[in-house]
Amino acid sequence: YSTEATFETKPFKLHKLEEGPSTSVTIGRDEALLLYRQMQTIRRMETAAGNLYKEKAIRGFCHLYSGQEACAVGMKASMISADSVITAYRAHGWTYLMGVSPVGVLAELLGRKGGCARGKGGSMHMYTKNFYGGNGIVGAQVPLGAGIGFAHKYKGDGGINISLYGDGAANQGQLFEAYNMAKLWNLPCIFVCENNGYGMGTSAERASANTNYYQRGEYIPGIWVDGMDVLAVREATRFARAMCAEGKGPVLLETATYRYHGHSMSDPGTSYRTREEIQEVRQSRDPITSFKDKMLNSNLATAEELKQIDTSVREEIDKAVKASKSDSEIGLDELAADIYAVNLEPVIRGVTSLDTVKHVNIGSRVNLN
Amino acid sequence: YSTEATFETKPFKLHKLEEGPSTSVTIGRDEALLLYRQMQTIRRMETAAGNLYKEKAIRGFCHLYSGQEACAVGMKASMISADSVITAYRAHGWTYLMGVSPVGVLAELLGRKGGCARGKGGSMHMYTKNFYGGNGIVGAQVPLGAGIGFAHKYKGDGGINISLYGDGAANQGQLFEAYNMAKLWNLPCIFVCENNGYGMGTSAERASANTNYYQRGEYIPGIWVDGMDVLAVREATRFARAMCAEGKGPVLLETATYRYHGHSMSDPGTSYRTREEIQEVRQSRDPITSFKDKMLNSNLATAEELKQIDTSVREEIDKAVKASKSDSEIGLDELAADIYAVNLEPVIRGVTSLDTVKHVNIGSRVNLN
Amino acid sequence: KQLTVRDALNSAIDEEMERDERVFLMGEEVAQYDGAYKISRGLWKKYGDKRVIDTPITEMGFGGITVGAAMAGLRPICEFMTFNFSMQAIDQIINSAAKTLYMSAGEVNVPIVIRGPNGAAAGVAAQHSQCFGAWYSHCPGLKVISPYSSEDCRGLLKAAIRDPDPVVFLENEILYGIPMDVSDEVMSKDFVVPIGKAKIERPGSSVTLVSHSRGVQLCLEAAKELSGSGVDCEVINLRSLRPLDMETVEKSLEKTHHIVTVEQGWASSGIGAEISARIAESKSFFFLDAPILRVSGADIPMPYAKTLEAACLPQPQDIVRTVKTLLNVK
Amino acid sequence: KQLTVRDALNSAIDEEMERDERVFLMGEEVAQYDGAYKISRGLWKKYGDKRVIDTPITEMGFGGITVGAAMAGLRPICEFMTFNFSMQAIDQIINSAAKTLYMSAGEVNVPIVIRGPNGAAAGVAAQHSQCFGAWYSHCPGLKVISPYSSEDCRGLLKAAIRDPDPVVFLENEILYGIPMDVSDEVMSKDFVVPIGKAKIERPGSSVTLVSHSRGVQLCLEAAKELSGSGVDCEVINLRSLRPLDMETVEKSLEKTHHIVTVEQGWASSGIGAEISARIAESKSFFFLDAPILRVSGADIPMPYAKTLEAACLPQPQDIVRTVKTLLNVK
Ligand SMILES: Cc1ncc(C[n+]2csc(CCOP(=O)(O)OP(=O)(O)O)c2C)c(N)n1
Ligand SMILES: Cc1ncc(C[n+]2csc(CCOP(=O)(O)OP(=O)(O)O)c2C)c(N)n1
Ligand SMILES: [Mg+2]
Ligand SMILES: [Mg+2]
Repeated sequence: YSTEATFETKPFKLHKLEEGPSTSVTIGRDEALLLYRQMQTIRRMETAAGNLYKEKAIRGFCHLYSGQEACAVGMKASMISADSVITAYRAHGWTYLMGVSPVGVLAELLGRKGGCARGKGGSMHMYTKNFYGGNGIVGAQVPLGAGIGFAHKYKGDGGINISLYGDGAANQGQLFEAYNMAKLWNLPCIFVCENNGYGMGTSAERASANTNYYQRGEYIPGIWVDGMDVLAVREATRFARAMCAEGKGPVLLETATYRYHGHSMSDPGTSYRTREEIQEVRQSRDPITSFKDKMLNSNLATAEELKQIDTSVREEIDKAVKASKSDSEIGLDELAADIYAVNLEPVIRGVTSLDTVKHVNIGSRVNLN
Repeated sequence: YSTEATFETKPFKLHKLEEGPSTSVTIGRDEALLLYRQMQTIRRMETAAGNLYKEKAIRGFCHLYSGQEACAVGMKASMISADSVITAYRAHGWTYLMGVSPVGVLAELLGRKGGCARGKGGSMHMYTKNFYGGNGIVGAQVPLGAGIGFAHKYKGDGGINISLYGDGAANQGQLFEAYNMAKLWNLPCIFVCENNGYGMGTSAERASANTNYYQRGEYIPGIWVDGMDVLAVREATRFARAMCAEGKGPVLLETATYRYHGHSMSDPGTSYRTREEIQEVRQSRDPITSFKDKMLNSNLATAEELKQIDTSVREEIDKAVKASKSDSEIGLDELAADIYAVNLEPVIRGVTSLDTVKHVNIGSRVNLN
Repeated sequence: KQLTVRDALNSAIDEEMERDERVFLMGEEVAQYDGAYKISRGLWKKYGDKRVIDTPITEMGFGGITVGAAMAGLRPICEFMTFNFSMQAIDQIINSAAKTLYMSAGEVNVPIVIRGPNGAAAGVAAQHSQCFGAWYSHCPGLKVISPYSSEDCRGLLKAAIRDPDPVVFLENEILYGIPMDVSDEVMSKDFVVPIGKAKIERPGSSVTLVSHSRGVQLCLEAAKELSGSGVDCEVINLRSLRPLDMETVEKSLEKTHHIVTVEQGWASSGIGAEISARIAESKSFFFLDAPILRVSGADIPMPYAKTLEAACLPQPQDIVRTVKTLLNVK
Repeated sequence: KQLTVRDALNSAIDEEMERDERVFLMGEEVAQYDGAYKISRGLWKKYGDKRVIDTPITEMGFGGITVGAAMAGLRPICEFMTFNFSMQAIDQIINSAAKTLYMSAGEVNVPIVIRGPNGAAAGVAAQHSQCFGAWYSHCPGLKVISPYSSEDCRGLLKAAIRDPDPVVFLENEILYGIPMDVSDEVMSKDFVVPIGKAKIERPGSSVTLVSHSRGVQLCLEAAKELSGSGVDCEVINLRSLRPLDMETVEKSLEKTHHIVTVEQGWASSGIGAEISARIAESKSFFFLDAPILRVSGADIPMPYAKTLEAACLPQPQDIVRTVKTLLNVK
């Protein structure tokens, strides 16, 4: 094996920056194996979720991250433990990376007790330490993220916040409000536009008067990065994180990526783009395949080793699916749990005035004291 | 007299434009006299309003336009009759220019029947043909204006819309949403940021990460114009209007201006800026004085003539004040008038279930059929 | 003849667009995608880019644009993908649409229809399940419609588009796919249902059930079951939440002497509350033989898990139980 | 001792900022301008840029920022210059603040206070006069306070800041300048008023008047006048709209057998409606000797002109008249 290897990323595009991240990136063998495993785990988990949706075991919406794995995995690789993340409803991958087990994710999708939100949140609403969801309202997570960044600065905890949003969300007015305050107050925030080309059925060109999302922070330095290259994302994040941490204020990243599935599982995803387009990306730019090739070509790992990872990931996810399926929903005794951190209602009204539900507290209410 | 004269404006600053308006502007004697009279009328009317407020005859808010006259008057000079305007609550000047008499404005301020909204709207809510208010919610008028522009295009009536907002409002997210759609759809809209340096007590620098408002339409061509020079505003508007009318989509103007009074009459306006600052502007950049000097120096008019205008304006406003004061409020029979264009409520509830108010229609409900 | 709620809405928009050039449809995915819930299927193909317009995901912006277009004389139909997202635009709906006619002393009316699915769908959790009936009907200047059937949807949407005032039109996603019987009259291009009038969906004598939207379906199911216990329910479909047709409700109550309100939204200052309060301050108060009971969504943000979700929404059984308690029937 | 409502609010914020480093105040003009209505007078001077923060006029943005900061462990006080502007941020208040604790199964609570003047001021017309009490109290996950007196404001704002849940705190501009008597206890740094408990401002036996915010003042004036006619009003100051202290209301009703609700907001699905409906579905229904009457803002967007404005808002005389009708007193 090589113990480390160096690769060349696609050139970064820069906005309001003299210098950008290095296009020459080096990675050690152990980290490479980790990133590979993480990407594969997300891919597998999403495939499992897709199947569970088709079995009608998952209800409502189910937005898969397949194709975009390099974005989250690359960013996570440059985060420190004090850092925080907030994203939209396409949240399964991040939930896993931030510390929730595949069972915690899949059971949530199935609405089961072992889900990271005990089945109350479902596909769009998952949380864990330093991970603030899983937000269902397009754009809303960005001011929230700026607020979390504000708290990092206020507390002086050394952390920074990463807020992610899509190319569709990039037009939301509240983003521009958040950019402005983040810049005025130099908040430690990385704003990340995951440009997967479509907001539901609307292509970026039809939704945005300027599709160079890395420029849209106006006065905020921006970087375009190949979102299919986990190492490029890792490097850009490292660079942006350092700027934030030095007190230089917010940075905006655009990660150029692609989603393989429809917007949500109920969208076939082929009315507004061709099957060929999807095929083309899968074949030529898949983040996992291309990283695998890099590892093999540079002797960071053998095919055998990677296959072993694949197998172990598959087993882990299969087991997680089984465990989640055999889990049960929480009982109705938890129906009115945790509406309030400290409940003051004498009773919680059920569907009639005759039915009252007892309020209890189960969660840890992290901001209680 | 000269029958016309040519002046040099301050240089325009341009954003996303190769060429800007001409800095050499020519005006005929008659038009010059008209613009002078319009500016003086607005100034006088606002002074009268300020006094009525101090007499407690005007209630609530009262936002004066004194100092900013050249913006509205210059723009109006380049509008055609099909064009429309929408602005914020600092609306008295525009209301007058769009066709409401000084009595119509002042009586509205006093809440009297002869007011252009029969006393129901007050200082912030005045309307007339092609003038859509008078809007009290910061920023809200800009998407509305884009919608009015949309209607011009849809109907093909040859008109364009002008939406005005302040430097404070310029940070509102909904503006960026409106910009984006206006550009995507090439709506005939001029967005005008009247930068008077302050949003209430907050200076532009403290509120905006980029105070070059003419650049903030990102992909929209922008022009900075000296908002204290009525001829510069007229020229910039002519230029922008032509672009819109040619189907080139929206244009953004920043008019650099100043407000002499506090934000509203209850704000002394001196805690966040110095009296000297105000004095300085009054003495060196007043839009009326400087235009007067231009006219005199170029022989467009004599001092005597201008004095005559001043006197006649003063008389007109004094008379309007008297007429407004002697007017009465509408009766309670109109309390529930025009809540609906076509009312379907059996009765309008008053302050108790015992009190019902009759719905009637008084206004013309321009979009009835 | 059967017609789904979806087709009822679709045909209503289609016919009104045909009838009036000023009518256009704007919203997210309404054009090329045929609507997120396919309500606008085929309309973009038929009417083209000018009149069926996809927007970016900027509710406040296109909310304002459609209101502005209405002020300037067009007849916009503004679709929110769901009413949950109307919160981003609610200032434009209330402050710009509802209040302008009054503020302008009757000059500038705002003929807009604001529509989309409202309230709980299935498995979409707390941020996507809210009912906005009570909020919008709180505000004078708006007309608020909450239809139940295909007939309602067709007739009321056509009426709403023709109406010169701002109309909030609250649909229900679960009902979209349901085929319902309609008469030939309903299929006529001239068919409109008057805004502000309730419909008695089932006449009865023992108790009045008053509801709107999908709640009506629940009431009808409950009524069926209750008829087995000898309880004869009168089911009122409110159709409009503002105006609220209290005449129909009170007349029914004066006959049955018992009333239960049914809604899917939260109870607190909800639609049932308003009906109850209007009864309690009117002369029909004296006709009451028992308290006025409300059946509503539980006072809980909507959970995702299936059994919990079901427990947060009224079921026909809950209505049955409530009626039995009210009437003291075993 | 006398204390104005303004000073009550100001001292409450000041003391809680002193007590807890995590508390900060953010909003438009709250810092260098000392607050548009001077509620934050002196606080920027005392606590500096870090903790008293002027924002651009971007409610949705700083609404979201303060909610996010609360999720991350701070204790923000978010001031809206008036609650009318909270509509721009209402999605963040409802979907991000109110629902997150439940959606996260009890993990992420949101300890934020959202405050500012609410409802009608004087002469500011339709866009600046709306009461949001009914809307916010409709939604589980929020606590909603609508204080009347200086005592309320001081004790409840302190309680709200210490509370770990999102609290909407609805002030009244007209009351800001009013000095009111307070006891020494109220001035203590440890003084808090429990959220969710109503206060009987005036005990009485003939009729219960239940109100909140400035409505309480109107009730007290009406009660004074009515006492001249031998009518002894019990006046209940709700203080909190969610939770709603029905125990106090019902106990009073069981004594007086008559009740009138008073609010400045619109009646439709308002606060009075909810109180009425709760009574009508409870056992206290059987104690009623007469209908439940509501006194409220007229169902009209607020006009500017003085006499019209007055006619849209309940006056003490309207309460007197209503009570007399209810009790059949001349
Ligand atoms: C305010 C709001 N409007 C509309 C929606 C419905 N919606 C959910 S996701 C989505 C598309 C978002 O696209 P993008 O931001 O590009 O993210 P992606 O799905 O591609 O990850 C839409 C329209 C919503 N959830 N919130
Ligand atoms: C959404 C909203 N937030 C706050 C206010 C209160 N407010 C009214 S005017 C104003 C300042 C606006 O400043 P700017 O846009 O610069 O306009 P100017 O007053 O200088 O003309 C503020 C904060 C409002 N009316 N609407
Ligand atoms: Mg996308
Ligand atoms: Mg300004």
